[in-house]
Parts: sequence; C-alpha cells; structure tokens
Amino acid sequence: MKAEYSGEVMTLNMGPQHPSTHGVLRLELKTDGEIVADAVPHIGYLHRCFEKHAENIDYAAVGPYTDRMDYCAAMNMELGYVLTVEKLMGIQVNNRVRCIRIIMAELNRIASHLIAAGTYGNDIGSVTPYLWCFRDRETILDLFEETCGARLLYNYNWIGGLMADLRPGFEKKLVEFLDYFEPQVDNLNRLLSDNYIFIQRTAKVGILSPELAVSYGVTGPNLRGSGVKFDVRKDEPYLGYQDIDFEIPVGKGEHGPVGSCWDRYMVRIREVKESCRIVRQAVAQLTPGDVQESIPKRIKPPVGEIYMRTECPRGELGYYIVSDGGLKPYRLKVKSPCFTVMSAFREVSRGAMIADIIAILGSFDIVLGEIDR
Amino acid sequence: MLTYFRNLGLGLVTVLNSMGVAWRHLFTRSVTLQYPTVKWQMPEGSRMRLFNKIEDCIGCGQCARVCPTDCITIQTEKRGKDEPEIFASDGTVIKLRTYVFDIDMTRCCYCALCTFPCPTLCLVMTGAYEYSVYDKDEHIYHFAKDKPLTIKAPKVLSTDKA
Amino acid sequence: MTPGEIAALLTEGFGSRVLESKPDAINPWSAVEPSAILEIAQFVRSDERLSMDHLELLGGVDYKDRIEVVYVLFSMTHRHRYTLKCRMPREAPGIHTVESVWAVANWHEREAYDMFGIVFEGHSDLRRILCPDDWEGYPLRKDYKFPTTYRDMPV
Amino acid sequence: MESIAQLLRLIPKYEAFPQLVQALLPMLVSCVLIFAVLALAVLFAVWLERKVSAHIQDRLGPMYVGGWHGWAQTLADALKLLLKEDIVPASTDRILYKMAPYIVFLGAFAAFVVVPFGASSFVTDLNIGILYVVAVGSLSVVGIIMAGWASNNKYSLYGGMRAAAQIISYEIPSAIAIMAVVIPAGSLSMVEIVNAQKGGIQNWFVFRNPFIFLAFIVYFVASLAEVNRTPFDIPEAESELVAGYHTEYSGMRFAFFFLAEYANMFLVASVAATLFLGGWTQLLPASIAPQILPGPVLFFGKVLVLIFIQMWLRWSLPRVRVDQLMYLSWKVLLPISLVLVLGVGWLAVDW
Repeated sequence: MKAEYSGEVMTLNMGPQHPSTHGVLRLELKTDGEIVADAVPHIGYLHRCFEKHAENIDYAAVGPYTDRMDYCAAMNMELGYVLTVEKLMGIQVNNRVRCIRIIMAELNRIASHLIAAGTYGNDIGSVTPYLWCFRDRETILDLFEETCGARLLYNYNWIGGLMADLRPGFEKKLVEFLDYFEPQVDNLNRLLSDNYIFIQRTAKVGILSPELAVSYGVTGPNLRGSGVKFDVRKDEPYLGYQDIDFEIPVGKGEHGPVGSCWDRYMVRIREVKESCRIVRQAVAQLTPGDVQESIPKRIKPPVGEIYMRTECPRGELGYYIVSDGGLKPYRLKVKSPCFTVMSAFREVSRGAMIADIIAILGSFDIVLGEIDR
Repeated sequence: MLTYFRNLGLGLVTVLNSMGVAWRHLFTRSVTLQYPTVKWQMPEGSRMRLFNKIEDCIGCGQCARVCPTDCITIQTEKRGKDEPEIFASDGTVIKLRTYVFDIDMTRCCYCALCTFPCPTLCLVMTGAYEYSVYDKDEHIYHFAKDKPLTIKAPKVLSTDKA
Repeated sequence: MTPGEIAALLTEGFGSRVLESKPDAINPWSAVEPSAILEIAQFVRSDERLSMDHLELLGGVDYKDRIEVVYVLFSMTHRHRYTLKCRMPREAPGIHTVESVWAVANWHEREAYDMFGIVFEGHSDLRRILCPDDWEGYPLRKDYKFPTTYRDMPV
Repeated sequence: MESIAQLLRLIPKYEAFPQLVQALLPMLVSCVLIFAVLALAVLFAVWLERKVSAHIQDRLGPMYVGGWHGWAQTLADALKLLLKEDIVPASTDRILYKMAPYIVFLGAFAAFVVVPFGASSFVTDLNIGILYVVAVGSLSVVGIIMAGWASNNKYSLYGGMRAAAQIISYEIPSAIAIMAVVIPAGSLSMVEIVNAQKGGIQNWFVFRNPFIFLAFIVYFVASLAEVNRTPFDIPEAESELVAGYHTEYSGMRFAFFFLAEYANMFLVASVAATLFLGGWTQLLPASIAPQILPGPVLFFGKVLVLIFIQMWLRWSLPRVRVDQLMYLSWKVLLPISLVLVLGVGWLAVDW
C-alpha cells in the first residue's frame, strides 16, 4: 500500500520507551496524519560492549555472556558459540550430547516463537493469545529449570559437552508436554491467525520482496516469509540435523502478496509444529553416555580464525572468532540476524500507517539485546 | 459486489469462531499460583543464591579465578607450623587460613561456573530466591569466620580483570 | 565450487591485486587490495559461477600492526562460502563502501566505523550506530583507553 | 420522580420551604440516586471485567482484596487513585485539561434521565426520550477531544483526533438503527417503547421481524465503537498510542475517565436493552405467568448480559486499523441500516 504523502511533516518519537518496540529501540517517524513517510530506527541503547568483554575473559567464561545477547533464545546463542569453538579446536562430542543439544535448542525455539506469537497478538490488539502462549512456555521453562537449574539464561552448553545430564523421567515429561501442546497451537490459530480482523491488519502490510530480503541479508523466518526456502539446519547441517527429517515452512502468500506480516507470522507458527517433530525424533535417538567426557581441561584453541553459522529462532546467527593461541579470544564478532532485519525496516515501512509500523515491527520479531550486543 | 458480501460473511464467521474459542477457555482450570500463600516448589538442581561451607574451604581461589564477573574475593594467609592440623570433611588438609571470603551477589550472573572447579565442593548454589534487601551492601555475603593473625598488605588472589 | 577454484578464479581475474590466498584453511580466505574492493565485490556478485548474493558478515579486526576488514560472502544458489580480507594501516583506515552491491553493508559498515574508526568513502550516512554520537575514541581498538567520564558523568 | 416528590412531602414543614426549593429538591435527590446507582454498577462492572478477562486467559483475577474472589478490588483501586498524586503537566491548557473528564462523564450521566429502570422508577418520561439520549451521547466525544488536545502530547493528540473521527462516523448507523425500532413503536418516548413490548418474549422488538433483529446487531456494533471498546478501541490503543487521550492523566482524573468509560458502556447496554430486549418486561409470555420479578431486577439482568458480551468481545478480538474502521462504518453499517429501516417501514404499513 504505497500512499504518497503531502503537506508538512510531524516527527513523532516512538521509543526508546514504548510499549511495543520489543526493547529499547527508538523509531523517529516522520508522519503526516496517520501516514508515515519515513521511519528511521535508532539503536544502541542496550549496547553492553559484549565483543570488548569477550576479548578480556577466557573462552569458558564467555558462555554466560552469549546468553545475555538474545535473552529469549539463550540456548541457541550458547550453542552457536560452543559449536564454533569446538570446530576451531576440532573436538568431537558423543551422540548423547548431540541429541540433548538438539532437544534443548528446539525446545528453546518453541519457547522463543511462543513469545513472538504472543507479543505479536498483543501488538495487534488482542491480549488473550499473549497469556495463552506464556502459559505453554512456562512448562518448557520448568523442563529447562529441572535440567540445568535456570529458567531463562542457562549456560548449559559448555565447550565440549554439557553442564549436567538429563534428570531421570525427563523424556517422559517432555513427551507428555508435546502431546498436550500440539492441539494448543491449533487453538491459538483459531483465535488469532484465522481471525478476519487479524488477517486484515497483517495480510497486505509490510511487504518484503525476496530480492530486497536477500540484498538486506535478512535470514530466518523473515526470509522464509518472503518465499525464499533457506534454513541453515537443512542447508549446512550441524549437530546431526541431517538424519532428522523435517520440512522448512515457507510463506506462500495465502492472504495477499508473498512476504507480508501474516506470512512471517505463519512461518513461525508452522515452525513450532516442525520443532515438535524434531524433538520427538531426537528423544528417540538418545543413547546413554557421559555428557562431560570430552570437555578439555584447559581451552587453548590453535592460532587461526573460524566463522560458523547456526539457525537461531530469529535467523542465522554467525560467530567469527580469531584466536592467537592464547587463553582469551583475540577477536569475537557476532553476526546478529535482528541487526540485518532492522536495517531493512526503513525500506519496508515507507508509506505505512502508524498502526502498521507496530505490525511490521512485531512481525520482524526483533530482540534489542541481540541488535545492540 | 460478491466479494463485499463474502468478506462480510468471512468476517462474521471468524469473529464468532474466535469468540467460541475464548468462551471454551472461560471454563478451563486457571493456572495461576497464588504466590505468597502457595510457594513455588523448586527442583533440587535450581541455581539461586551461592553458599560456601567455610569449614571445607581450602582457600585455593579456583572459584574466584573462573568467575566471569569477579564477584568472589578471597584473602588467605599461611597457617603456622605449630597450629593443629585441620582437615576438610573429605580429608584434604587445609594449609591456608581464609580470613576474607566475600561473594557479591549483585555482581553474580548465576552461571554456576564456580561450583565445578571447587576441590572440596564446599561452594554450592542453594534454592533460596527470596533474599531481596533494602541496601545493596547487604548482598555482599561474608562467609569467612577466622581472623587474620599477621596483618600485612591484602594480597587479592582473584586476578583483577579489566 | 570449492574454495580452491574460487581462489584461482579471483587470482586469474584480478592478478596482482589479490595479495594472498589460503583456500585450504578451516575458513578459506584471500587477502585483497583495499582499493580494488568495489570491483571485486561487483565481480563476485554478478559472475554467475560465483553469484555471492549474501554478504554474511562485514567486520573489523585490529591486529597490532594493521586493521583488517573481513567480508564473509555466501551464495544462495551455489551454497558455497568464501572470505575476503582487506588490510589497512592503523592510522587512517579508509576503504570504499560496498553498500551499492549488498544493501546489508550499510549498517555493518557503520558499526565498523563506530568500533574501529574505518572510514568508508561513499557511504550514505556514516554515523556512529551503537555508541552515542559524540563518543570519543573507537572502543574495539586494542589501544583504547576507557574514558573515566562521559559528559562529566562517571563511566 | 413523582414518587420521590411524594416521599419528600412526608418531611414535616415541607410546605414551609420556598417554592423554588420544593421544585428543585426532587430533582436533586433523583440525580444523587442515579449517580449512586451508576457508581455501584461501575464498581461491579470493573470487577466483572477483570474476572471475565482473567478466566478467558486461564488466570484467576483479583482474589485477595475483601475476601471471596476479591470483590472489593475496585473500591481499593478507587481509593488508591484518590490518594495518588494528581499531576497536571506544565504546558497543558489548564482549564480544558481539568474539565475534560467531567464532560466525558456528563455525556453518559445525563442520558440516564430518560432510561426506565422499572414500571414507575424513571426520572422523567420525555416524549422525545431516545432522541435526547442520542444527542447527549455525542457530548462525550467533545470531552475526549478536549483531553487529547489539552494534554499537549503528540500521542494524546492522535488519540483525540481518532476518537473524533470514530464516534462521529458511528453515530449515524446507530441513530438509523434506533429509527428501525421507533417506527413500529410509534413513539420516541422510552416508556412508550417499553410498553409496546410488554407481555413476554414474543412481543420484544428483537423478535418482531428479521429487520429489527439485524438492526439490533448493527446498533450493538455501532455502540461498541461509540464507547471505544475493542475491536474499536483505537483512541486509547495501548500498543500504538501508549494510552491515547488519557496518557497524561493520573490520580483522581484518571479514575474519572475510567468511571466515564464504564458509565458509557452501561448507558449503551441499557439503551440496547430498553429498545430491543423490552426494558423491564418479563421473559415468560404473559399467558403462562404474570410478572413476578420486579422491573429493575429484570432490567439489570439484561444489561449485565449485554455488558458481558462487550467484555467477551474485548478479550477475544484484535484491534482494527483506522481506515478499516471507517470502511466498516461508511461502507457496511450505514447502507445496511438504511436497508433495514426501509424494510421495517415497508412491514409497518399494513397493506
């Protein structure tokens, strides 16, 4: 909906303290009445200089810091970092550690997508899905707390293994949860996704064309929402994803052009179903073993550099580590998916209305901790 | 003209549909846990406040070295030859007297990296989560009981990182 | 295409301006003349054998004697990845922007400027992105001294 | 009001008062009575809303204040807001800022004069009753625009402008839908309309003919928009405009806005109940049993059902965008209500 605007312009500051900017983000809107001519995002309010910290503490101590980047999906953040250092040092982990890591990463993906769906309902105006999603997410957090003792920031993945093994009876509780959870997703769909008002609010809004998405380096559910079938778990399988069969949901544009807010939202909901399937297969592949057998006593990676990507719920997370053979990483650069999606926000939100700005921002599902690092 | 009425019908049907789902949830059991009267039952591995059994602590400083946020400060001094031999509960001999063992819970990031290298496993994370205080200094827990015999410049064991 | 072929393609295409290539490392890379970065970027993107249309990472690295800009490129169609590096002197690191080739470079270059002081000529609005606009010094440089106050507030 | 006047004559030496006081006193007493009824109803409605929203979202809602299921929660909130500091931002338009909440409440409160709670318990029987209600109902939008403009905050200004556009464009379909009831009832006075629906459920206008049933739905949807309830709560959209027109209000003024919103909700529900569901008339057909329940109990029962439906809608639907709101009013509700009036008029003429 490209509405050109005329007449003088009023700048409206949305943020950094605003109920629906998903964190401390400031949007400088140039508005004429309801139409927004230009939305300039300002970031940096949550910058905690993670990369400078990482250069001053040793490899194992960087783990808890990576949790703090994307606090909604901390498990996937640690996993990315740990896999990169293991690949640099050439450590092989046994099958039990790989399966537990897949289970934890996928459970964390379900929890993160539940936050995304819940807050998106809240941004569009209906509060009930928010409460329902957080009620289901609570069970996942209990499973995490029972295994590693923490609910949100786990430090569960260590370089070469895990902090603790699964408690007995964990698999039974997990399967019970999955059986209870899958019909709940259809419940949420009937309440929100198929609601005509919701479709009207999100279907023809915030169109991100595939070429624009690739050129802006958008990855993850936002890219798949635009119809590009690309997922690191299928494209460059790590951790044993190659012998788990699951599909990649892609936006098909059922209600209006491909790449609208509704498509991105629906890709996340379908991904939750796929994650449930992955967790079931990973639980089946669990084999007994010691989870801490290949944890090195002293972590001193060889001189060199490494770049590795993993599929975190918000997109493709990349760690670029340069090591000079010492105890501390020489340089650690993080490629954050939300950072690149945010750079495309200005392009996508040109000519939208104020209510659409919130809808577009919610459909990108950004977390400011990861953008500002 | 047809799409006008189709949209109208679609709007009505989906609105009634989502109202039906909401109606059914009116009668499902609510999941609220009324906190002050009913306490949350913590799983036994949960990582909340740190606790150090000072009798078993041999003052090695491993925990202070591995902590990412430097919230543990330890000061020890050699025990004299004449003093009686004391042993930790698991038999390791204690050669250093720790007269300062402070954990600053405001800086702690609850990552439990310190509980693993402890040789006598005296540093553990308990399940206590209700310890809010009015004054920040009360969050610095002092576990050491002995007094320093020879007063000398405090040698801070934890390497002072950036 | 394997990293070896990519390295060969680059040296054959640009000869002397490709300084050094290491296709067999864990992360295959080749060092490139900073002045030729825009041409190589356009070639790497437009050439259908390479078609690197996804700039994954653009980051600065501060080695004691030089500052490097690292471009990790990925191709959606051929599914292969390659890294380009440009080495610049520490005093006045400057390089041409690749924003016209990959739009994602806009914010990544602003972050490299903010953290290392690398000036990207031709960039649409080169401002600091993470630190406040009037922040002195470039935080991620190795010789960065922490300011004690910022606008006379203790830091 | 006549019954109140007789009651007052029982006071000894009532005739000694000057003539003017004798005329004004009944009005004052009935005004206080209406305010008390409204305040009690609002207290109950706020508590009900929190309980309904809680159970829809699998929560419990207020449980502690005042014992069983926290019945005194709203009273506690009102007291809290009374004690809260009443901030008036520096560069606001003082007079407008202070008057806005009272004007919004006035719009709802004044309309209760003509609403018949029971057979004889109404304040006056204006012969242009329903026209008066529609006229006074549009007063609250003036208050909202005053609040939006006076609090000198861009978000409030947006909220005020949106409220103006929304309420004006939804008054027309609701007024036309009311006409669909006035034609068969033959009179504008609310008491006449209720008398026309006496004698059991089959005489209610809602079931009189399909046109009036659709008019009831059109009126209900349009009244939702007039009261700023989801899916039309755009003036105070939490996720876009922070809190819309009452962003800068705090303390007692904010409580008054809250009171006004629920009073408006109450007014709209009572008008709908009087017009379409036969005000205080009985449910069972007159042939089976005469009216046993007193009028007001039946009336409040119907009003509570309608208020429950409004709350139920609020917690299960998302919010529409401003242009979709306008589309719904001008392109959907207005044509349909015109057709309905045509239909009702065609049926009312006995060929």
